[in-house]
Order: sequence, then structure tokens, then C-alpha cells
Amino acid sequence: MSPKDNKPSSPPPPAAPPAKPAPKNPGFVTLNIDGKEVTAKPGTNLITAAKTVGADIPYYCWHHRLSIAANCRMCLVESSTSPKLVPACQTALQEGMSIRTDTERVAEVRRSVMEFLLLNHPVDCAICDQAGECKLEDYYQRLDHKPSRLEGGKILRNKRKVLGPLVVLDQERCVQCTRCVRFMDEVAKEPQLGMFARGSEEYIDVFPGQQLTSNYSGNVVDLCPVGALLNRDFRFRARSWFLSTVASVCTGCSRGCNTYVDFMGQDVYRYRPRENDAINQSWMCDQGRLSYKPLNLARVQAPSLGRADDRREVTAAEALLRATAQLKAMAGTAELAVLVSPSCSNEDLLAGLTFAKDALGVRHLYVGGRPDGAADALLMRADKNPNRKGLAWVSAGLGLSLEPFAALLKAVQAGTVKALYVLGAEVPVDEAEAARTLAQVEFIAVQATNVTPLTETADVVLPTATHVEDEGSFVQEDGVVQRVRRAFPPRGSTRGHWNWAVDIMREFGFPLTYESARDVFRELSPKVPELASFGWDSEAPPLKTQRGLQPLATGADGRPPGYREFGAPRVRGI
Amino acid sequence: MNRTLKILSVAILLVPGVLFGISWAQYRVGGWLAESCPVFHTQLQLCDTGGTSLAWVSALLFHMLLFVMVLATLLTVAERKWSAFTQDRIGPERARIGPAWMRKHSFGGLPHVAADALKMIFKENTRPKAADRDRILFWLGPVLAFAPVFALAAVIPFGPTVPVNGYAISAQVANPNFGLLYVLAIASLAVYGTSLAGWASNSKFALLGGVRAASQMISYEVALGLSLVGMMVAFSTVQLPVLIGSAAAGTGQAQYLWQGSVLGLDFGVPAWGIFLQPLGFLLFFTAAFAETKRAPFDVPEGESEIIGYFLEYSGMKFGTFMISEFIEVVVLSALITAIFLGGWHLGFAGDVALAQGLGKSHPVLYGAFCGAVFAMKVVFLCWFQLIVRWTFPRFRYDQIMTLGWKVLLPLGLFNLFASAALVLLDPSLHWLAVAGLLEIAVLAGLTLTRKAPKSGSGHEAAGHGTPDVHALPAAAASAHH
Amino acid sequence: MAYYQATKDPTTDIRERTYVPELLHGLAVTIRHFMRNLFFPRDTNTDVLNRTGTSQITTVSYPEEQVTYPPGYRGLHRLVPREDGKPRCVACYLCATICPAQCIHIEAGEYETTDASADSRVIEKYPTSFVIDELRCIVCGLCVEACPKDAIRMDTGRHTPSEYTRSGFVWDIPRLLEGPPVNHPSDPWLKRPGSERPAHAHLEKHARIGEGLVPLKLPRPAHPVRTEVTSGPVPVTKFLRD
Amino acid sequence: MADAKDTVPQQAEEGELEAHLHTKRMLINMGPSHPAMHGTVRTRVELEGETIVRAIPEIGFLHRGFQKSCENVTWNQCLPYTDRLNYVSALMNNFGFLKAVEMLCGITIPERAQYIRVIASELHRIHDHLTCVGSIGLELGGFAPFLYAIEGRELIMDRVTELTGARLTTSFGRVGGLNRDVPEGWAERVLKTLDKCHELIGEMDTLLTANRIFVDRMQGVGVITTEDALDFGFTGPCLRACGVPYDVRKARPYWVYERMAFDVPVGKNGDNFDRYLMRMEELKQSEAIVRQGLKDIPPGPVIVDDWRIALPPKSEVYGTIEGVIAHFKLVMEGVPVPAGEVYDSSEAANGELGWYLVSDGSGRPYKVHVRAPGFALLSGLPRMVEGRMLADLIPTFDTINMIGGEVEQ
Amino acid sequence: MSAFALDRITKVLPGALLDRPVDRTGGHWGLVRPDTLPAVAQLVKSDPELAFKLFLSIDAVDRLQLADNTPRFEVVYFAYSVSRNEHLRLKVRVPEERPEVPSLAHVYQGANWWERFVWDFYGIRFLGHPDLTRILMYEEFKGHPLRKDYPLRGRQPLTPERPVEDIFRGPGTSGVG
Repeated sequence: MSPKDNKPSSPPPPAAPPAKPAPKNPGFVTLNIDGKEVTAKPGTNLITAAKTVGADIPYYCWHHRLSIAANCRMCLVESSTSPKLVPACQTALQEGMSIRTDTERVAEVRRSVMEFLLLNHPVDCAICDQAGECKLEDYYQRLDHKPSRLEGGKILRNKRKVLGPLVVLDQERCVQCTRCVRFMDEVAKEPQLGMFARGSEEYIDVFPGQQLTSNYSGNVVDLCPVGALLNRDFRFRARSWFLSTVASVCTGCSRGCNTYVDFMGQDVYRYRPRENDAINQSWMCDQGRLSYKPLNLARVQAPSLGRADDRREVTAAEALLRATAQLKAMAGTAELAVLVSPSCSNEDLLAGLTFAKDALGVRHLYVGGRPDGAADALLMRADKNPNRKGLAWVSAGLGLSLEPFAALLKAVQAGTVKALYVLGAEVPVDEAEAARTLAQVEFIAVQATNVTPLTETADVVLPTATHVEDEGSFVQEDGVVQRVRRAFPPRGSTRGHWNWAVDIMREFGFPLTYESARDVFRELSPKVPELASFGWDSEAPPLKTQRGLQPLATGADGRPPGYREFGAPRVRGI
Repeated sequence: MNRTLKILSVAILLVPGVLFGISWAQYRVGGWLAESCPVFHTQLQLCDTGGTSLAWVSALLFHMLLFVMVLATLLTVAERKWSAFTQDRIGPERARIGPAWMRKHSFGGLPHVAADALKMIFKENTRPKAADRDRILFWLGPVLAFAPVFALAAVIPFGPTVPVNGYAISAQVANPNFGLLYVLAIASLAVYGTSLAGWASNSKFALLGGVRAASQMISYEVALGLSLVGMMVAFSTVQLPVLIGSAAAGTGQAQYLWQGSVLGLDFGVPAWGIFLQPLGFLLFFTAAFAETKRAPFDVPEGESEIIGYFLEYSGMKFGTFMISEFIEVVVLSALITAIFLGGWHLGFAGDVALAQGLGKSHPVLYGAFCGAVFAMKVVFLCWFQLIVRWTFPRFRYDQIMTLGWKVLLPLGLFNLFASAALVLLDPSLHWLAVAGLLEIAVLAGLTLTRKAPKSGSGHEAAGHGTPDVHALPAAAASAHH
Repeated sequence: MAYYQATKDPTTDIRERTYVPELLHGLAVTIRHFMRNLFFPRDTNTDVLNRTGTSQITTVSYPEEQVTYPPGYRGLHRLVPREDGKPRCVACYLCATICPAQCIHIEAGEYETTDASADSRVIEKYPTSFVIDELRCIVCGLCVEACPKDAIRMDTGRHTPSEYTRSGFVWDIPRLLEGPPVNHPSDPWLKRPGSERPAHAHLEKHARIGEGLVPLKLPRPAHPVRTEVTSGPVPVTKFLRD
Repeated sequence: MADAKDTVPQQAEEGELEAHLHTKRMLINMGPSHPAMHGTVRTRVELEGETIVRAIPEIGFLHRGFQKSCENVTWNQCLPYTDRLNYVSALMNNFGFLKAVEMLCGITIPERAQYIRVIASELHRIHDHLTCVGSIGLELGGFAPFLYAIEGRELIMDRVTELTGARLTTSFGRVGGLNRDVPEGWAERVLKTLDKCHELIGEMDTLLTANRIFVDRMQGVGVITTEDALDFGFTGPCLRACGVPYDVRKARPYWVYERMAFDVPVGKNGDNFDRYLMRMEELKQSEAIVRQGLKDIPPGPVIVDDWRIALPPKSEVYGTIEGVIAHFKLVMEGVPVPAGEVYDSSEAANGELGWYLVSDGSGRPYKVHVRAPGFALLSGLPRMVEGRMLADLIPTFDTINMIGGEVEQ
Repeated sequence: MSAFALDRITKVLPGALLDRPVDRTGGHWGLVRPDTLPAVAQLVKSDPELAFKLFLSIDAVDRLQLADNTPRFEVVYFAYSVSRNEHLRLKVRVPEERPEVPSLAHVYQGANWWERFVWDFYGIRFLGHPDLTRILMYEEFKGHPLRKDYPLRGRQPLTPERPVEDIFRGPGTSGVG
């Protein structure tokens, strides 16, 4: 495609510095990488530029969001501007320069660097959680794959240094890339990590007397290209190559950080931040990182009827019948109230609020949702509900007004509310207390993902799928609509909020044909102007998101590879 | 060597001894019966119907029930054990009985007889639902398969007729003057059993088996009968005792065609059927095999094709089919012995002298000795039939028909006419014997000269660089440069 | 010419056409076998190939006589213990990964830092549960090959014993752990302070099952193909890398 | 209504009477559980008397999703699946598959490995042919030849056990060579085994080849013309029995077959007897190959010395990080076979065993197509038996030596 | 893989070959226009210089997950010429919406079963096939299992499964582990 006008005939170009040529493309730098012409903006990193022509330059210490250290020496390439090899991460692009990444010399250097890096690396793949996503493994197999020439022992260091609540360090595995140190200095702005000692005795550690307590400490685990820094929460719970990955967003707060959900079977094992320049760059907070746990634990798995001791599990049809009978009796009256949580996805809200408006005939909604919490300047937001904006949009679009939760409590205490339909059981006040108050309501139907005091007092509990169990979309605090992907089929007999709402509407006699969240969005979003333009399909993250290994596709039964007959693996230690 | 000695001693001492004992007991009991119930007895007459006295009961007991039945039962195990030996296996040896010291030994698998019998008897006796309509016929199948075969043994003389306590006691249940015709008549009844079984099972595979059995058995009746006519012509009789003859009197097969004497013992070529009628013998042997429905004529079973007419039977009903097959083996061995192998005669080494000496002085001992000889021949033939069964593959249905109608029948007719002509030419049977011996010589010659193995032995024969291109089909040869 | 005409028509021969002579030849074969096997005692050597004697019976009367499997036979799994009696397994899941039948289930655990034995044990990871469903196992031996710690072997020379229930075929650590303890000089727990450092990490010998010792692997020139000049057959010796 | 009720049985009786006058074809099911149906094949046979009017083989009872399974495991993990294609000659399936993968990778395996593959393949060819010839004997009622064949087969199995560690499902060989070398003293034992097999084959020859009954059953039965055989895709002994000289070992020699002095028998008539003779001859040829191979086998490595393809030696895995990384990458991700596709075939016991592999560059196959020789053979079965007798179905079925595992994948 | 045959096809039936690439291992193959497939097959079989009489097999590739995946299906034909000692690999590409290929069952008898196989596993219809029924899967089976979008563990209990009482479902369910 691109014209190859100045194809270098031999790898080392003439060393004589040519006169600075005029830019070929004004405003851009034009250079030659591996014989292919590359046009890049000035200031582009050479590694990024090389990637555009398929030259994959290996690196450890470089990270596009951190300052350049150029200490791993992995990215050395041949440059026409220098007789020696230059580190690609640190080399500024120059007009007309010629870069070779594929020569024998480069390969030899890479091999030597790999050999150096592995000199003191312990024989640890078997116990190291990083195995499978480790850059040492990737690059060794790609660039070196030669036997060891080391004779004698390796330098021994601290194998298990607990740095903080979330991070543990194995100093032997460290390759001294200092990404973690730079991250703590530059991004988290809490310099808790440092390099100590010199030469081959050099090691990473927290500063004396400190702990790695930053709320962004989990990111150093992601940053670590090897298995030195590991997540204590995830440690030893699963091998990375067994985990399937799906793109999603964090529902821990209204920031809506983009994530990868790593799951096996019907269990989520961890969140990892997903690159999004506008929202979370490459990071996420520890709190959000751990917010996957409710997806696994204390889930409402089956529909049930009756309060307290009378509670019994029933079939979905039975629960639907009961809810329909009770709600139908009060539909359209002021005695019927609807509590909706801003944690629900747009599709849930669209279907649920349509149900509330059309079938139940309510005009205003009470807003529940999680209470506010801590916030910081980087990513964490005080509003812990991922879709408050979406709720505002949808309710406005459907012509429903929103009332605070306190108003509901007041109304209940006043006795004007006789029946309550709850879409998402999170409440912004003390849950037990709220449940005690709400218990005065004669009939409560709750759609909930997790067991809460409110579900304990409800007459009808409809188990609901979480955002990783269904497709959907959320509106982040700045009004960005973001799609989530379904990771695995819903647990037990859970269904999406929208699914329950649609089912009840059918019981009410509405001829609905929605079969999926996609249908719901397509049919109902035109009513909401902000959502109407959202490309539900086109804006979805790609299905194949896993870097490195692609685990086996999970079957229709949701069981993962390696565990075919053992059922879903139990998640331990949460 | 230990094992060799053990087996030889069993074969030389135990088996003949037991057979001798059975025969001896039969004569003794027969004599006692005749003596105690003289009412039924008419007069002492050798070579006459033995049925005139109650002695036939003794023959029934000892020869049919004891010898034939027990031998057939033992053959069920022998078949497995002997086939195992031909195939480099151990064979059945797991059934053990008795106290600890006995349990160390397998007794050649003999306890399996008991184990099998128990199994057959106590196994569930199933009947397919489809066979409900014809349950009587279904039940009748095994009975009709068993009874005629067993009844055949009635006319077989298991020993000479000897005087005991003044009564002529024969080792034969009955000696009707229609003799062999009885065999042919009754043997053809057995076909009803198999075809009934095949039909009443209401199963396609069984039906195929039944039909195959019916046509096969009916076809081979002809050859079976025809192959015997030569012997009947030669000895002008259809009665088996007469056919066997008497060594003392020099009649029947006991006579010498050419006589000689070594060390005072007479040797020579006896007038055995196999020498006079080798072709008849082969025909009869083949046809008899077909009658027993055993490999290579086991088309009605064909366990790899259609499983057989008894497919739907279980328990003792199946056991009856099985045992009747072995009884057939025994009875046909006995018939061959009587007709072609000189019956109870040794045929050499003082046979005549023995008959004239011992036969006069201790007739019962002589009779028992002859009985043992007869039984040994039967046992040998049983063994031979079993070996044949485990060596050959089976014919196809139409090949059996072809063999029966297009080979055996013409050969039988030819044999009959040729034999009759030779007998007419020379009633002393010498010419007939010469023809027979010639036939044997030709056969032996063919067998002993083996064709040199053709090119087959692969590499050497195919030869490096000596291609046989012309032998390849034109297309193939041109396809390969 | 590499092809030759091999078809033949035996029926052109008179012996063949008259049935009997060739049938008698066949009978001769079976009768020979019969007589040899009847009259001569059986050699009870379970290595059938090395039996001597005239009898040709090749049956091995199991269970009284049992064939000993050759070295390298893939039998029942075992977990190899180390010197402190714990399995060598560090729960790396490689066996579970490579198992085509997916019959291995592992759960990993971590030794507590407070555990006294943890001081010298740098491998802080161990299998809290290691289960093999022997009914699922297809005995392909890939797990043995995949183990980077020499922790699972199939050299027991036995088969999975029979059981009455399916769950009986599920072998867990107490049942799997057997055999003498094995240590390799490079084992991490041998490299810690307080334990002797291996003089040379490469000198350790490990026998891949059935293969013998794998020699030291060092940078070396390309292997010259040795040619033996001998008229007799060259014995198939072990793989020698010079 | 009443009238109709009364007349019905009468009609039925008449019908029954009439029925004696008409004949109708009998449909019988041979299989799926039938002593002579290898594997679990069912053949629906329409009979007119004993003559087969139509025979329809129905397969699928043994289908295990071979291709789907292979697409979801790494290349080396496919090996146990290939064992179970033709479980009578598993090694040839192992090696055939590996050969195709190696071709896709563009690697040549060490010479010693090539020799061992040839030796082991030919051993299993003997194994396969013995089974086939023996079972022909068995199903024609001759039990002795079958057991002689089994005796030889058993000895070969013992040798295979010593070589691979398993009797039947060998899972032997890895991409790039073999997972282990031959054990000490194996060659002598193989030679001894061959001697014994030779003797047993001679006895089978006496019992079967010269036996008129056997010849009558086989000659002129199950005939297929050369054109039909090619059309149906017959390969191996069945095609050569029709007179077509095609053997992959000769047509496109692989491994060290070129150095072996052996010839390939070709027949003429395309009937059961020729197919049987082809196998008997090939037994002798294979024996010659094994003997030569054992004589000429050079010392050396048995697997390529490339850690991207072959697992590192265990001492490297236990002791060095380089070894353990290579080990992990290979086990976790499989051999990274470059993207592309290949059709490659080898001569298995029953004919051309073809593999059409598509790789998308990952460690797992994208597509594994196996061209099992038995599939074509079985599809041609009706042509060979229709118009013949029921009893002919059995030897014909035997001589094509269809193995359920490979046909039904 | 026969380049000669591809040349011949191009010469005799111009337009029949859409493409004739060489794969990485040096194998030539031809991409045939679906409607000309029977003519091409007839040609390679009956042409005396080609004589691809030995019909090997047919299979299909679902290219859904490959980089180049339109049209989605690719039917691959293999034949061999004894006289030329060459294999021939022909492909036909068909889209997902109309997976139809003319049948070769009347050209090569062996194609009959293989086409049934491809229909069974990929759902590609062969027009003019005498009896296009499933061959390995059972008649009631829904879907085509070798398509890439058919789940690996998709179960089809179209006939009720017999419950097995003591089947082992993993540690924790039967007192083990």
C-alpha cells in the first residue's frame, strides 16, 4: 500500500548524520520502521508507532501512562540515528529515521536481555499466579527459547512480603522495571513504594514503616509485568488460563470504570481495569476492584413467597401469579408505590418503569439505591450507584417523577402506602431499619440480586440477575452510556429485572414479545431521547477481549473447562 | 513328562477300564434280567433280535443312558477343553469342587459339567412374547430335536451278542430286521425339532436358522442314505450286528480279506467298511456332519451370521438343543464305528483267536472287551469330529446345497453302482477292497505331496527388480509408471 | 518395481479342488497344537514371549499369575511425596490443564505465614484438594508429562481397583499419596537458608518414566549421526546425546 | 357399523390365506449389537430368501464428536482422540496426525524418531492385519486361526506396551518426534515376536488360504470393480485388491520408507479373497520392514530440539526457569502451529489416512478433518453385497475391516 | 496437490476457478465457482490426463472465527489421481444464508456419504443429492454440531435422559474431597 521509496538495502544505514530533511507530511513525522513507512504525530512513542506496522517491540518497564524509565532494555532497536541500539521507548521520532526491529542483532540483544532477566528469577511458574499472563513467559518463548547457561545458585530474597491489605510482593520474581514505583508516584500520588539497594541486590519494597495502603494499590498488580506483585484477594484461587473474560463496567460507583470481568463457570474471580481514556484511563480503585464479591455471595437464587417463617421457595410462575394478583388489585391507586434503585441497568429501568407506569399506573417513583460513600479526586465517586443518571433519563423520558427514599418511609409510616413494588432492593439508609419500617406495608414484591433485610420482609421475592449475567447498559455520571456484556448464564432461577417486569406485564395482559435485553432497549429506548441515539450493538465491546490465552468457550450449561463434572468451582476465601 | 505320563495312563488305563466296566456290567445285568424274567425269552439265537428278552432294558440303561448320555455330557466340556488345546489356550478350569486338596486341581475341567448343568437348569427360562401364540410348538422344539436323536442309539450294537447264563445277551436295545432303515427314518425326524424351534420363536433370525436347518438336513438325508447302500450291498444286510459280523465266524466286517500271521497272531486286511468303501465313508462322514449341524456345516447356527434357530431359547430348553447336538455326535460316531470301522472288532492282533478262545471260555469278558473296543472307537471319532469342528470355517448355505446335491449325491450314486458292479463281479469283496485301497492311496498321495508355496512369501519371491508387471491389470500397470 | 501381483487361485490345484487333502493339512496343524498342548506341561512364566517348552499355551491365569508391566507402563496415578510426607504437588494446575478427559480437580491453598513449617518452605502454595476421577481418566499419561514438579506419576504398575460406587473411583490425596519420597536438588525448599544449596543445579538426574536418565543439556554442536559399521543388527540402545 | 365389524376378521383371514401366496421381503437388522458387526454398526438388510436385495449401513452409534473435541484442545491433546479412531492400529493414527501437524509446522523430525515411527507403524500394521485376518476366520466359523492371530497380536501389544506404556490407546509421539525412546532390549524382543508371528501366520495360511471351504466362501464374493472402488474412495488393501497399485508409502514416501526394501502386493479380482491375500502378503512385507528398521536405526535424539515445539527435558524443567517457562507455555497454550492449512496422508492399515488441518495460529486446531479409510469402505459395502447371500455379508464386512471408531469419529 | 489439474480446469472451463492460491506448505488448491462444480468434477475425473478417479473425501470449514470469514462456509473436496500421483483439493465457498452446493453424488459415488456428513455437521445442503439425511447424528438432532457457533457442551436431551443415581459430580456432593 504505502510507497516504499527509500527502502534501506542493508540493516545498518550509513552513520553519517544527514541534513535534517524537510518533513514529508507537514505536521507529522514520517519515518521508516522495518522497511515500512510510518507517519505519526510528533511525540508519539516509537513502540506505539511500530505497532501500527505490525512490529511488536517487547518491553517491560514502559507504560503509556507512566513516565519513561528505559531500564529494562528490552525494547532496544536499531536506529539510523545511532550506531548503538537505542531503547525504543525513549527514542524520539525523527523525520526520516530508519528503525529496524527485526534484525539478527536486535534479536540477539533481546535474547541476552531475557537471559539476564531470568538469571535470578526463581523457578516459580508452578506457584506463580502470573503464569499464563506473564510477560517473562511470553517474551521468553517468543524471543529466546534457549536453555539456561546459569551455573550456580540464584540470589535469594524475600518470597512473601505482605505490602498491604491487597498486595503481596515476591522480591525474587521482580525484574526492577519500577512501574509500580512510578505509578504510586505519578498516578496515585502516594509514594509508598521505592527501590532499595544497588546492583543485583536491588529490590522493591515499601518505605520503612509504611504499608501499601493506597486505594489504588491494586493497579500495581496489573502493572507488574511479572509475578512479583500479586493480588492477595485473587491469589491462588484460579489459574489465569482457566478464566474467561468479558468486557463490562464497574458498578461500584457512578464513575463507571471500564473493566474486564474474569470468570470461571458462574463465579466471578476478579475485575481488571479496561482501557478507557475518557473515564478511567488504565486504572480502577481497590474498592471497585473488590465490588465483584456480591456477584458470587449471598445471592437470591430462587423465587420465594411469604414473610419470615412462612417463607418458602416457589416456582417462577407461582411467584409471578401471586405478585400479579396482589398488584393488580391495587394498580392505579395511590396505595401502590414503586421503589426503584439506580443500580439497575437501563434495560431494567426501561422495562421496570414501563411496567410501573403502564401496568401499575404510578406517576412517581421512590428512589432507593446504595448510600453515598467515600470519594477521592482520581476515580472514586461518592455516589455508589452506577446508573443514577440513567434513572433520571428514563424516568424523565417516561414522564415519571422521582421522589427521595425518605418520602417513601414517611408515606409508609403515614400508612398511605399499602403495597410496594421494589426494583432493586438497595436502600440509601440503614437496611435493617428501613426494612423494619417497610414491613408495615401490606404487600411487598421485591426484585433483588442479593439477600438483604428488605428481601427478608418481602412477600414475593423475585431473584434477579446481575450485570455480568445479562447484557445491558449503564449511564456513567458524565452521561456516557456504556454497554456491558453477558459473561455467563444467570445463576439459579434468576432473571434480569427487565425479564421479571416483562413477565408480570404479560400476566397483566400486555402482549409483549421482548425476549432479550436487546429487544427491550430497541423497543423502549425511543421514549428516552438521551438513549435513543445509543448504538446498543455497535457500541458494545468486542466479545473476544482476552489477551493472551483464549480459554475454551463456556458451554450452554455454563460449566467451565477443567471442571466438567465437578460442577461450578466453589469460590473460596471471600 | 509328569503330565504326559498322567494323561497317557488315563487314556490307556482309566478310560478303557471304565468302558470295559460298563460293557461288562451291561452283560451281567442283562443276563440277570433275562434269567429273572425268562417269560420274555424265546430261544438262544445269536445275531437275532435282542429285544426278545428283558436284556434290552440293560442295554438301554448302560449304553444309552450311561454311555451315550454321559459321553455327550462330557463332550460339552471336552469341546471347550479340546478346542482350547488346539488354540493354545487353557480352557475351562475354574470350576472346582470338594475339599481343599481337591480344589487345587481342575480335573481337566470336568466339574464344569456339573456347573453347566446347574446353570442350565436354574437359569431363567424365558420365552419371547412373540412366541406366546405357539407356546406348545415352542416347547416342542427342543423335545423333537432331542428325542429322535436319542432314539437312534437304540439300534446300535455296542458289543457282540454273547451267552450269559445261557441266554444270548446283546448290547443293543433293539435289533429290528429293518436295521439301518430305522436310523434313516428316525434321523430325518430330528429336522422337525429345529425347524419348529426356528418357526415358533417368531424371530427372523431363528426362522432363517430353522429354514436353513430344514433344507440342509433334508438334503443330506439323501446322501446319508446313499452312502450306506454300498455297505448294504457288500454284506447284503441292513442289520448292524450282521454288518459288523463275528470274528469267530468270520462274517461281516470281521472277516479278513487277505490274511497273514505274525508270531502266531493273525494279521491282515479286515473287510472294514473304510477299506471297502472309503468314498462311502467320506460321504457318510460328511453327510453325518451336516446332520449334526456342526461346523463346517453349522449354517443353521452361524453364530456370526444369524445366531441360529435356538436364538430365543434359554435355560434347559437351550441346554436340550445343545445336548442333542452332542448326542448326535456320539450316535453318529457309533454308527460310523459300526458300519465303517469294524464295530467292536480290533481287526488285527489275534482278534479271531481271541474270539475263538476267550469268546468260548469267558464270553462275558470277551463281550466286555469288545464293548470297550467299540466305545474307544466311538470316543476317538467324537474327538475327531470336535477337532474338525474347530479347524474349518463354515460353508455358505448355497454351497452346502451344491455340495449335497451336486457333489455328494452323484458321488454316492457312482459309488453305489461301482460297488454293486464290483460285488457282482467278485462276491468275495476282494475287488471291492482293491478299489477302495486304491482310492485311499490316491488320497494319501495327494495329501502328502504339497504344492510348493507360490510366489506368496513376499519379499524374496517378489524379488527386487523382477517385477511381474504383466500380471498387473492393464489399467493398473499403466497407472504406475 | 514396488508393486507385485499377489493374487492367486488355489482352486486350480487338484489337492485344493478335492477338498480333502488340504483339509487334512489344516487338521494336521490343529492336531499338532492339540497334542503339544495336551501332553506337555505349560510354562507359567508370565512373560509369554520368553516361555520355553513344547506346550504353546499362552494363557496367563489371572489372578494367580499376573503379568508384570514393563517399566514406563501407564498405570494408576500416584502423588509423589517429598521428605516431609506432603505431596510434591504445588497446585500449578498443569495436569488439570492438559488432561483431555478433564478428570483432575485441584484446589490450591496457601500456607499461613504463622505456620512454623512455613519458614523453610518457600513454596507457600499447596493443594488443599487434589482429586482424580479415575473413571474419567483415559490413562494417556499427559499429566505426568505436564507436571513441572515431578509430583504425579503413573508408575504404580497397577490398575485402578474396582469399586462398588462411582464416588469410590474418585481418588483424593490420602489415597493417591504413596511411594518413597523424592527430592530433586533444585527443589525450592532445598534452596533456602538452612538447607544446603545445590552445588550445581544441572547435575540432578531425573528419569522420565521409561526413559532412563536424561543427560545434562548444555549448548552443544549439532549432533553428528553416528554410523555403526557392523554386519549384525545394531542393538537399539537408549537415546544418547553424546 | 355392525356389518363392518363382522366383515373385518373375515377379510383378515382371507388376507392371511392369501399371504401364503405372496412372498415379501424380509427386513432384518444386523446390529448394532451383533457378533459380526465390528464396533456398533447397524446394517439394515432386505432379504429375498437368503439373497440380499438391499443393504443399508447405518452408522453413528459410536460417534464421539472427534472433530469438535479436537477443535477445543491443544494439538498434542488431540493424540488421545486419534488413538480412538482406529483403535486397532492406534499408533498409525497418532503418527499420521502428528505427521500432518509437523508438515503444517514445517519441521522435520529426527531420523531416529522417523525410524521408530516406521517400526511402530509397521508393528501396528501387522497388529491390524492379524486382527482382520483372524476375525475373517472367526466369523467364517474357524476359531483356531482367529486365536492364532490373537496370539500374535497379543505379543505385538506387549511390545507396544513396552514402547508406549499402553496396550491399545497408545497416545504415543508428540509434535516434533516422540515422547520417549525405545526401551532397552526392545529390539531383540521385537525380533523374537516377529519370529513367533511368522510361525503363526504360516499356520493361519495353512488353515485358511489353502482351505477349499474358505476359498469358496471368499473367492468371487464381495466383488467390486476397479472403477467403483476408486469412485467410492477405496484405499489400502481393498483398493489394491482391485489391481490399483496405490500405496502412500510408495507413492509419496514419508519418514524413512524410501530406505526400506519392501514391495506392495496388488490383486486383480477385487473380491474378498484378494483382499484377504493382500493382507496376508502385507503381513510379510511389514515384518520385513520392521526387521530392516531395527537393523538400520541410528542413535540420536527422538524429538526436535526446539522448545517452542517439544517440551524441555525434565531436568531443565525442574531446575531452570527457562525450562519451566517453555514447559508452561507449551502445556498452557499448546504448540503454536502457524496459521495455514494442509492436507497430508499416510498409509494406515486400511488405506489412506488423510488429515486436513486448518490452524489459525493459536495452540489449538481450528479444524481437524480426518479422512478415515473405513468410511469410504463402508459406504461401498452395499455395492459389494447386494445381490449376494446373507452369509456373504459377513466375510465382506470383515475384509473391508471397517473400524467403528474411525468411521464414526 | 496438483497445479497441473488447476491449469487444465482453467483452460477447459474458463471461469470455473475463482482463485487458485498456494498454501504455506506448498499445496495448490482451487476455489471453484459453486455452479460449475459438477462440471469441474466431471472434468477432473474423466479427463485422461488428469484421471482424478480416486475420490477421497469432502469436508467443510466454518470460517466464522477466522480473519477472513465471508462467505462463511467452505466445502473442501479431495481427490487423487493414481496416474499422476497427485492430490487435488478444490474448495467451494458458500454464504451462511444460502448454504447450498450442487451435489457430486452422481459424479463420484463416494461423495454420497461425505455429503451427508457435511450436511449433518455443517448444515450445508447438497442440491441433487439422492438422500440427504443425517449420517452420524440422530435424526431428531437439532442444529449442526461442527459449526463454530454450536456450543461445545450444548446438550440435546431430546429423548429423556435416564437418571443415574450415583454419578459423581465433584467434591462436596458425594462426601469426597
